[in-house]
Amino acid sequence: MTTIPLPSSGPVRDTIEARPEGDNYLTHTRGLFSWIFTLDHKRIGVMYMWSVLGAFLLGGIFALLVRTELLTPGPTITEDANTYNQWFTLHGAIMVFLVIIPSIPAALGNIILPVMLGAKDVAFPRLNLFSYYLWVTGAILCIASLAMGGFDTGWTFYTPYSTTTTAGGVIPVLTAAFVLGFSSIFTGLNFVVTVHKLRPPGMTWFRMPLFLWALYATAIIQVLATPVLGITLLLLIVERTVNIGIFNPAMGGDPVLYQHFFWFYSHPAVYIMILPAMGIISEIIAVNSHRSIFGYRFIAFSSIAIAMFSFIVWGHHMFTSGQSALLNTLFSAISFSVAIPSAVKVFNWIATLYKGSVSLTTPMWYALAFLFLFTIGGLTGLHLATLSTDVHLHDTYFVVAHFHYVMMGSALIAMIGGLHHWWPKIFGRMYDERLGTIACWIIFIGFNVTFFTQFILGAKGMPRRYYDYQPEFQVYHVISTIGSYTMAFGFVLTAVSLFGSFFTGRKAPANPWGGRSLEWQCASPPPFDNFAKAPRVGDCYDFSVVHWDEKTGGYWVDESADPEVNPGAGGAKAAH
Amino acid sequence: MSQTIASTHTQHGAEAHGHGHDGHAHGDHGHAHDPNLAHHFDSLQQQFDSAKLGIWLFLATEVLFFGGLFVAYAILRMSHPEIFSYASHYLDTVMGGINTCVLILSSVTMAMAVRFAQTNRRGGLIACLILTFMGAIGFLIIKYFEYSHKIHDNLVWGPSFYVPPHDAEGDAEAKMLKTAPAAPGAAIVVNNPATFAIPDLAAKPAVDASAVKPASVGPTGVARASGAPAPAPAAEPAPGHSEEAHPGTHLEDKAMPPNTHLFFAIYYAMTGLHGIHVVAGMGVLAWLTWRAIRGDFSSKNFTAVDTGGLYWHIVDLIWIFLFPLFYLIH
Amino acid sequence: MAHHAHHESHHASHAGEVHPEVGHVVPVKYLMAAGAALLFLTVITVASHSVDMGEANLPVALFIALIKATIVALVFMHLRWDRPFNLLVLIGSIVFVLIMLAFAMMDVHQNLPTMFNGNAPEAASTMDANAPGAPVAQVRSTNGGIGSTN
Amino acid sequence: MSMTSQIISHAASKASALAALAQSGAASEPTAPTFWMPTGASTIAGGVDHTLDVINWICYVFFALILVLMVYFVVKYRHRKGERFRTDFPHHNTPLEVTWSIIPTIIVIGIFVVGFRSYLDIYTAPKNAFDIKVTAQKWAWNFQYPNGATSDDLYVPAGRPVRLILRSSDVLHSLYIPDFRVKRDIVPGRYTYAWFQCDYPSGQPGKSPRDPNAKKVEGPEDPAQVYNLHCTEYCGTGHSKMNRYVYVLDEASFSQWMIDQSQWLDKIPEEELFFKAGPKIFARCQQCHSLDGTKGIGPSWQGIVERVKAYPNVGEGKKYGTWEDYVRTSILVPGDYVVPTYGNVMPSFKGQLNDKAIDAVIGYMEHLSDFDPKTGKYLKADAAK
Repeated sequence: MTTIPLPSSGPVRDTIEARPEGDNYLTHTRGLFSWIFTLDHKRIGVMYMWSVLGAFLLGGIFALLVRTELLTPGPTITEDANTYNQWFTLHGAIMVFLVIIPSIPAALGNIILPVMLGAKDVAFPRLNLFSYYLWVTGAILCIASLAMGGFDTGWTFYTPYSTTTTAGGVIPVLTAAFVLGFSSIFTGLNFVVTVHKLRPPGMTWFRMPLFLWALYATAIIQVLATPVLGITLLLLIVERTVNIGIFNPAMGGDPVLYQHFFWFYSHPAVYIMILPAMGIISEIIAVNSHRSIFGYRFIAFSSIAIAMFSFIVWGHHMFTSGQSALLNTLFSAISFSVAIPSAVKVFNWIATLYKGSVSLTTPMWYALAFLFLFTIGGLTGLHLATLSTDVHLHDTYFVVAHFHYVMMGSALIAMIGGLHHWWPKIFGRMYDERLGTIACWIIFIGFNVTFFTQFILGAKGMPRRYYDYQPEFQVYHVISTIGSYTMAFGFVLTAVSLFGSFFTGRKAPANPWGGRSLEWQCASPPPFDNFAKAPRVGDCYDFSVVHWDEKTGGYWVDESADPEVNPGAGGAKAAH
Repeated sequence: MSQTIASTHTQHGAEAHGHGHDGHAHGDHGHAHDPNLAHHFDSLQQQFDSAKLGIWLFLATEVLFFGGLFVAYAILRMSHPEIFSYASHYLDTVMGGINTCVLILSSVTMAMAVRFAQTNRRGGLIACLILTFMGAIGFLIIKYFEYSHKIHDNLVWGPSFYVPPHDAEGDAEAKMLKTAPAAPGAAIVVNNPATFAIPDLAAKPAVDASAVKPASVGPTGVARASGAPAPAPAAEPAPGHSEEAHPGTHLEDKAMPPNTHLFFAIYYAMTGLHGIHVVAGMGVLAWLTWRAIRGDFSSKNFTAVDTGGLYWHIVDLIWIFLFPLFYLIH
Repeated sequence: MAHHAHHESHHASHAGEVHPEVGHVVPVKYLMAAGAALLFLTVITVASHSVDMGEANLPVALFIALIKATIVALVFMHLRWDRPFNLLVLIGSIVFVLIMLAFAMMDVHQNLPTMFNGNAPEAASTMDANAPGAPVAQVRSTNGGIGSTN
Repeated sequence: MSMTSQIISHAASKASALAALAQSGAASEPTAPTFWMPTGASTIAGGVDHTLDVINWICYVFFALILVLMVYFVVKYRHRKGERFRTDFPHHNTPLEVTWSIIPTIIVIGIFVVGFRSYLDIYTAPKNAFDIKVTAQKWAWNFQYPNGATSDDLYVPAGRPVRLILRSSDVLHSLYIPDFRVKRDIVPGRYTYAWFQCDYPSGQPGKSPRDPNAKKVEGPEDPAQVYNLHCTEYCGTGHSKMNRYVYVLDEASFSQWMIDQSQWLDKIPEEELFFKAGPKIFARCQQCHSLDGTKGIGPSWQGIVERVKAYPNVGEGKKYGTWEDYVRTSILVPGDYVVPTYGNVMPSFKGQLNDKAIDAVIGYMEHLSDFDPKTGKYLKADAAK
């Protein structure tokens, strides 16, 4: 990878002051239409962010309804088991398809990726906007399905139940998931091309921040796995409308084939959720411990490794589902292989703290919470990848707890951490860090109370998706519900601290945390085309040239001292 | 790869300021020094490579999209081999073969079209695009004849495959099957008062096994058990009305293996989806032709033709596999 | 930069022709040859169908289809001259389809003995009540029901 | 614990348990519930629990390790604004990273092997297994024994391997007995199998845990006597109601029970069917149908006779000659005429209820006024005596 020598002119802070005061992507053009028809990746990202957060609120409400219903065995707030079934189905479908999958790549990724990469925009801005409106369509269809009788299939839409249930909202929600799938595909496609083709000179593969590596790996999964979901849902719709019978055992079809299809997408989808989260954590930990991330290449490669492995382990969702013993064994063996790159990442993050200079900012607290929760989520994965124990634990609350630790405790916590990390960059305002940290703690505690009890419930044999349960389980359910209320309160506090920043927050400096990657080199909020001059790319994890600046209340990067940018400078630093 | 980018990379800090409203900053006429270069690209090469990679990734998604159906096909053929070897004979190999050739020829013209665009031959480009379009139409016409013939012979997917056509029973049944899923009847939620006045026939959910049978079968089946009057006709096709039910010849064929409808299910699923792609391709071709006539394309700006062409070729490529898998089973 | 190398060679081959600064122009003779080959192979496939090779028919047909696909991809779709990564994308997608195919088929193959045509008794009876040849439960319920003593 | 005391108290059971020991090698005593796991009452439970313990301990160790290091580093290398950043840190350390890639690899291989070995026990049923046919449907279980007897709860002989042959008559279900560590999905269109062996009898022969007439399913007198059986694959409204009990009887009393169970209906004279058999069969229907007019998944049975007679298609020369004809039809072919506003969700009972059973149901409907709509108790019981 040879790179052309770059003209070195003064410190990069020039780029920050290089444009009129107050001219940024938020203010550059005005009016509603300048948002609706915008092609600026940052604005699209912001629209995504608000929409996803809205969906998160909705899904959260359903979660609370479910938890409240489970306070007592038998009826609590609804007499009708079917209503309960619709609640947990909606909670699952909304959280998976509308929230977690688009949350990091489409919302934060859209805002940050091009800036971090040093590009002016993503490769296909129109496609980007289109994918956002696909998301909106999907969301509307999802809500519409409620009006049309709701759906009680569980978010997995297992046949033949999903094709025979009398609930009227099934077809709309299938269509919704189908459309959302394409929204996700186009985002991924955009990111792959952007990372491949829009890297500025000097931004070689191994200078890319790890968040970009993670997004790249995610994008590959989105492009390769999601179409299979598309065709599966299409077949399901056809099955339900014109009775085609491919999944219908009554007509010689094969319901287990549906499960193969579904999990061929939905297992990789789990990594669509977690990989970008890992990327964010790499960023937050590196930036807040102000030292080079430990074992950069191992982390980068482990992302790709996880992405590739994720396609050949889907069968571990089907150990009890009539899948052949041989395949169970194969899938179990391969599933364990995913554990290794994940473990490597965790160790590297821990090692990054070693001899670092750790400042406990709000994002950092979220990152530490992530480490705690992801470790539990990952380790309990071992129980479920193991054949004999999975037979006992499958489809019990143990599984529920496990994937909440991974999807929510890891993916969503990381998403919120990332939100706090880049909030000043996105909106140019600092939030109340004390309140943010308290909220983080409350969420963290509430989360563990909610879901750790569910591990016990599951191991004791409480099946999932139960409206009614044996009295002896009640105590666990009560604890769990209390935890969920705590968590909800924590999220409210988070919202307060973030929205408060618009009113009481001080103006954010360009680089509040002392980051080194490119997004910290342009103003906050960034100008609409990100960089006045093509940025000069240094080692994004070399913090020796980052200095605290009292007058801006932030950090600044002395680019000229970085030998990789400015060979003249005699900065003493180990090259790697 | 980044080497290429580096070498073709041009610094243009100054122009970057030049953009006013980001709405048209991205348009085909975004850039000060080259109308074909969008503002966020640095060189035509970079823009072209991005477009190519983009369309190829899209084609990859198409491959996986159809891939799902190919897997379904493989599974069904594996669990019911007899069906495939039996039912394949109902397909018209000649028509299939002709269609294959039509698609191949249209691919050739498409490739030529790209070439003409690259070499500034507007006339040739328009001619080839139109030829390709004709190819698409030809393909669909032949497909139409194939489909209509099969549907007339009652060679369709699902339960209606077994419904003797052209008699009251069959029509009623077919009608029910058509309406049932779409009707709000399928939308009945227990305890949903909104659906009170719906006729019970439509009230049956789409794929419920019992919705699948002619209305008369149920009671007769039971009546026999409880010694009530003999079954109504048309439950089993009596010899009398099997003559007039001529189209459904396969129903009289005792050699027909169980579940034969599955072959036609997957047949219509795959060829149908492919057909939809052909229609979409026609849309693309029409758009390209229009732009070509408007004179948008030149050796400097032919990416649209190129990518559209790639899409058309993948449609052809998929058919190349569909043809032997359905028409040529021994 | 293999890409540009080809570029030069074609400048040589057809002089006096406008050439784009990006992309690659495929010479007419290649396109025509490819088209002819495809038509010819189609004929071959149909022919091979008429001779009974037993189990071999399917693989043969698929092999020919594979060749045809390769021709389309390399010539019509420019992959022969395009950036290698685009080829990788295509191959990659096919590989993933094959992975899915392999595992799914392995599973069904193992499970074939446990499967029976038609679903539950009532579904089966429903279906075979419809017409001859409709799926019939090969393994029937011997369930006498409550009170039966046999 | 109660399990063992139970066993000691029943000499008969104990004796047969020992007999069981004799014929099937080492018997595994039910294990006490732990913090994580419930009682392990089957022979395979030991292996599963062992595997779980192994994994748990690995998890504890790694979790503790990571947590301690994290906290320690964060505290030790805490940075305050203004301070210069440390620069004495290592950028990477390949040997170390390779090590902590290899150690997890070895560990997971180990876990896989342990899990696989115990899985083989779960998967492969012994040759001499006692077969029980299981049909799952929305939302009830039907267990059928070699002599044709059927039951709603699962009764199994102690001390010999039992193989369940699972089949679904509508959608996916999954049979799960936590205390046996047994779970298997029930897939329509194919057979699936599960097996277990429980060496120690529980519960008392023939003594039903609950009043079959009861509207709500109550637990047995002594919970320790029975094991729970759940459906764990989501199957709709009644999913969480697909819970039954498993009774492990010693060989002698089990075979006796089978005989009684297979004949109970035949023993009842026609005229007593409706109040002896009717309520018992209704136990299968009460998931969806009520007696007191409350609208369930299906229409209530209260006043059903009059309602049905009023149907347009019931009556002389109509589709159904008599109301009995209609009821019989809707039991065997439910989709044939669906009462408006109700979905077509009822499974067919063809092959599960024979003519006599259906007559019992019809009689039950006819005399419904003689039963307490809440409890389903027969009010004229003494009069009948």
